[in-house]
Amino acid sequence: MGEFGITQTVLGADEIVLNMGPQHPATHGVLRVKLKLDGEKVIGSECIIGYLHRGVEKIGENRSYMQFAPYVDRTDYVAAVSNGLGYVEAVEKLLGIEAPPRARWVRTILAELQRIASHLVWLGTHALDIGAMTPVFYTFREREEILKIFERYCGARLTTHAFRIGGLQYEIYDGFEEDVKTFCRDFAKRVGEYEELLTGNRIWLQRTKKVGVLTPQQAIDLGATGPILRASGVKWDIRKAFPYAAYEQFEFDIPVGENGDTFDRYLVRMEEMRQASRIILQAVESIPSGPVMARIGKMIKPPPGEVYHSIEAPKGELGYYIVSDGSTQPYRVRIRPPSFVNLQTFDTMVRGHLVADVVAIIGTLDIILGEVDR
Amino acid sequence: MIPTSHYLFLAAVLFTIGVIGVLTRRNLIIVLMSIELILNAVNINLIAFSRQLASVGGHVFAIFVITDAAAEAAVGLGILIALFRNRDTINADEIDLLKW
Amino acid sequence: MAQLVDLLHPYLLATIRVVVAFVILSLIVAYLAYAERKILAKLQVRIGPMRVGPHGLLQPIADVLKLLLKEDVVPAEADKIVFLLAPIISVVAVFAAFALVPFAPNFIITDVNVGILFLVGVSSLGIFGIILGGWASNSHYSLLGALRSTAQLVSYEVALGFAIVSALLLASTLSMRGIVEAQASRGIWFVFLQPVAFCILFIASIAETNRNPFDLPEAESELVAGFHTEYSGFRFALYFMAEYTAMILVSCIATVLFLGGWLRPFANTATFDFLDYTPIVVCAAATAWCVVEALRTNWRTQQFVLTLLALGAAGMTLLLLVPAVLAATQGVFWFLAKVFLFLFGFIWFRGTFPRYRFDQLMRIGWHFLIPVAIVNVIFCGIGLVLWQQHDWPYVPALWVGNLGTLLVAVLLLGRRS
Amino acid sequence: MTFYQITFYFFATVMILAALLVITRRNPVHSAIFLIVTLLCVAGLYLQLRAEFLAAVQIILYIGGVMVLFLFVIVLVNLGVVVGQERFNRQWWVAGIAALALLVELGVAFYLGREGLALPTAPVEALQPNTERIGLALYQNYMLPFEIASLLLLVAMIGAVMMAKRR
Repeated sequence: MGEFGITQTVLGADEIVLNMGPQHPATHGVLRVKLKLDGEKVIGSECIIGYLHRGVEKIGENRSYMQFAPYVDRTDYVAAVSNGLGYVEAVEKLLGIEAPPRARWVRTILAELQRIASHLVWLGTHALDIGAMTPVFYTFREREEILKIFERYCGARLTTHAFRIGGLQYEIYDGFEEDVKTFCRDFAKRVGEYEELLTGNRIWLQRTKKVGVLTPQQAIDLGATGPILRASGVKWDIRKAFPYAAYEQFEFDIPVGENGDTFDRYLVRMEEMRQASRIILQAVESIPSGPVMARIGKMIKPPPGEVYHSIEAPKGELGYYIVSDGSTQPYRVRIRPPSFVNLQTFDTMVRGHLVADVVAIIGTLDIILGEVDR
Repeated sequence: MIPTSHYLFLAAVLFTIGVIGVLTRRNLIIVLMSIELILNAVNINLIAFSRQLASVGGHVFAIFVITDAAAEAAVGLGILIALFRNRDTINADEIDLLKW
Repeated sequence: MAQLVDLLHPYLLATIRVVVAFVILSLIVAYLAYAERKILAKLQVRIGPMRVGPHGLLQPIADVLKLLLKEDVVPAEADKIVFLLAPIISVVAVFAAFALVPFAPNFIITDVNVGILFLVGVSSLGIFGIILGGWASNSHYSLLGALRSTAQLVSYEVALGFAIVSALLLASTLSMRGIVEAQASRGIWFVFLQPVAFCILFIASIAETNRNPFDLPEAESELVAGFHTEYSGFRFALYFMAEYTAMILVSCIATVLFLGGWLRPFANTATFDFLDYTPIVVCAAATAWCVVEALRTNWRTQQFVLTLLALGAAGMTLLLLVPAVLAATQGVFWFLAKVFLFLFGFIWFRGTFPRYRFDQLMRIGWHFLIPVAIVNVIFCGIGLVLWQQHDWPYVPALWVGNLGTLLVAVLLLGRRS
Repeated sequence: MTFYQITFYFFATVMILAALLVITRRNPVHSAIFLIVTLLCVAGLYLQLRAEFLAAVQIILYIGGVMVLFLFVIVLVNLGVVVGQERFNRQWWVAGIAALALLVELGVAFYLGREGLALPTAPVEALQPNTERIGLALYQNYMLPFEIASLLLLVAMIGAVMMAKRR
């Protein structure tokens, strides 16, 4: 544990500094957390990030608009479709074009499937952190179905690069609708199973209720978005506020929590999965016919200017700020990653809790270090 | 059959070792452990006499002694922790002030 | 020489029993790990170990070989002797306790008049293996894991002790054999007289063996692996063995105290005498399974192993058809069946529950289990007095006591939330 | 040599050696381990004296309880602080001589009183069944001391909690 280890004996000192990570099973990758402890109680924390920094934004300045698209898949690697969606829509906005309806419908379906997949990964690992080892196998089983749909659609499972600027590269495959419908039908039952395992479980309640509370004001002040903001009781969702893709066409509810604790965040995400499934079912019934690609030139050369476009990624507001100097390469790309901003709430949440709760709180934040560090 | 005197002498040796420990060691924890040795020496005596006299009283008193030992260990170690917290030492000869 | 034989003679039979029990136990421990992996896999829509032998049946042997051949690492600046000694203490303590377990009337290694006290005492010595191992590793994770473990074991031992006391009140003996015989003569297992005590014992034994949901000492997401973080190879295998053997041991204690030990279900009802043939059915079923599997697989070696197993099981079946053998194995069969039921419960829990936090665990132990256990002992005593001195019928008198305990438990729970 | 003699001398030797090691080891953890060995030997002697109940109590309470507490505190408190420190205090030789004088005195006393000790020993079965006899004695003849002992434990418990509590 070296210089950041427990600096003094367990009993003699009032304050000890405990270092968690970057090699730690519960920090979901390479997050390093320095905890200041009073006994077992956390009185302060510091997140040290950057272990997974790959300079994605800088790479963007040296690639053409088209070439950069696969790179954004690798920021939040468990929700690659959503990342791609945000990027291609930002570039489309910069170009002043819009994808054809069929493409927008398919984009919505895939993005919502990705939301479910991302939440499933979160649910499994969160439960595992709290010590329930079984849910992770169930959630990965369902995620596998989603990944199979992705694979059939575009040949890749994880870093999909599913969309192209101006629409879709591929027409949907035969039986796509059937696959998606079958998945949604099964999934409704499966969500019930997870809830049965966890929602009413006394131990789960004791471990999550009143842990990591975030008041609405704190959540807004810290810039939290996504399920974390909504669990604190703020009804804010980009899909409703600034609809993109085809979201204004479908009916869905935005679940909000009351207490802003870990349990509410759990409930909100569970409900979001159900709502996502609802959106998918509506969309898949009404995919319009027509082309999947808008007419854009071979060379993407947007006019000089800048654009900010954000979408509701599974983890919160995912924004792309792109500055164009009129060349074939962006002048500057800036990604507003939800995980990075949400991670700021960690210190507020964790103060006054025990070390064991730190694990639960890291889990409930649903951070992806690839996105935090970019 | 082992004569009672054997047990008594064994207990006396154990007792003496305990006394030496109490008197010579600096580390308070080991002093407390030496007290346990002394108490055990007493218990051996009690049980040995109990057997010789066919009386259950020795057993009962041995149980009381064990109770006492448990209480003594709890309080002693409690004091020790408080001491360590305040003075950062558990050495008997460094704790030589009546008040601080 | 003759003197030596005379001296050793009374111990000869005991020695044989010790050896037999040790070998069988080691086998059960190895296959318990296998069973855990298989059952967990079943619960988690996986298939578990499949590669070594048919259905992975030889996996435990491969695991043991692997652990034995691994490098035995001693951390730098560790207290070497204590580090090497600690796992041995753990294993010896828990195996020594088995000397007092009455597997069957014809298979008791030794019966002492303070049996259960000794059993609890000896098995609690295993705690030294944990605390010394954690300390000697010279690692903070190990140390914290060991401290947690120790605090947990000490806390739950109290509740466990009180739960045992209420069974002892009913049996009015400390001898393990006597406890089972008391249940035989009453014609009722103590679990039906003291269900609350049984539940407390079950919960406390889960905590005693560091199993989920009380597996904090090994909380992977917080403390890596607890006190045995620094152990590898053979010494890790010893800890592993001690842990699983402790699981079997607490199951044995619960079986003896509450589930009638070696007694068959409905032992005193002639209508259910057909249950005596269950061992034959089980062995025959095992044979059938092996044969079916052997026919299904195309793999030569697997077929060979399965055939061997089938032959073994068939041999067992034929052997059991001899009435004398059947009668002799009855006790052990039912005892092990109940123990396995318990072990299945342990594994099932592990697949189902999240983990408690340390303060919650302590609160459950001290604020709930111990008070309820104490109240239960008092009410059990009241029930016995009602029966002996006020001529109440036996079972209702004790049930009144249980209802009182439940009331207290509900009050305690209500106050907490 | 009968079996009894063998076990007695075995336990006695191990006990004395372990006790000596308790008071001479530098590291308290090692001392505690040897104290456990000593206590186990005492439990063995109890068994030999047909005091089964007491042997069980010795193991459960003394070894499983008190010694765990000791080790817990040792592990909690120091960790390598003691290494390199002076083991004995300054008057160790005075204390040693005084204690040895005590031992000699006890030896002489036993020697002089050897006739008293040579009383015929009661039969082994006199104290059987052990547990029941102790139980009856505790709850009949020694009821009051028993209650006082429980009060003592209560006081000790509260005292220990107060002492160790963080202010």
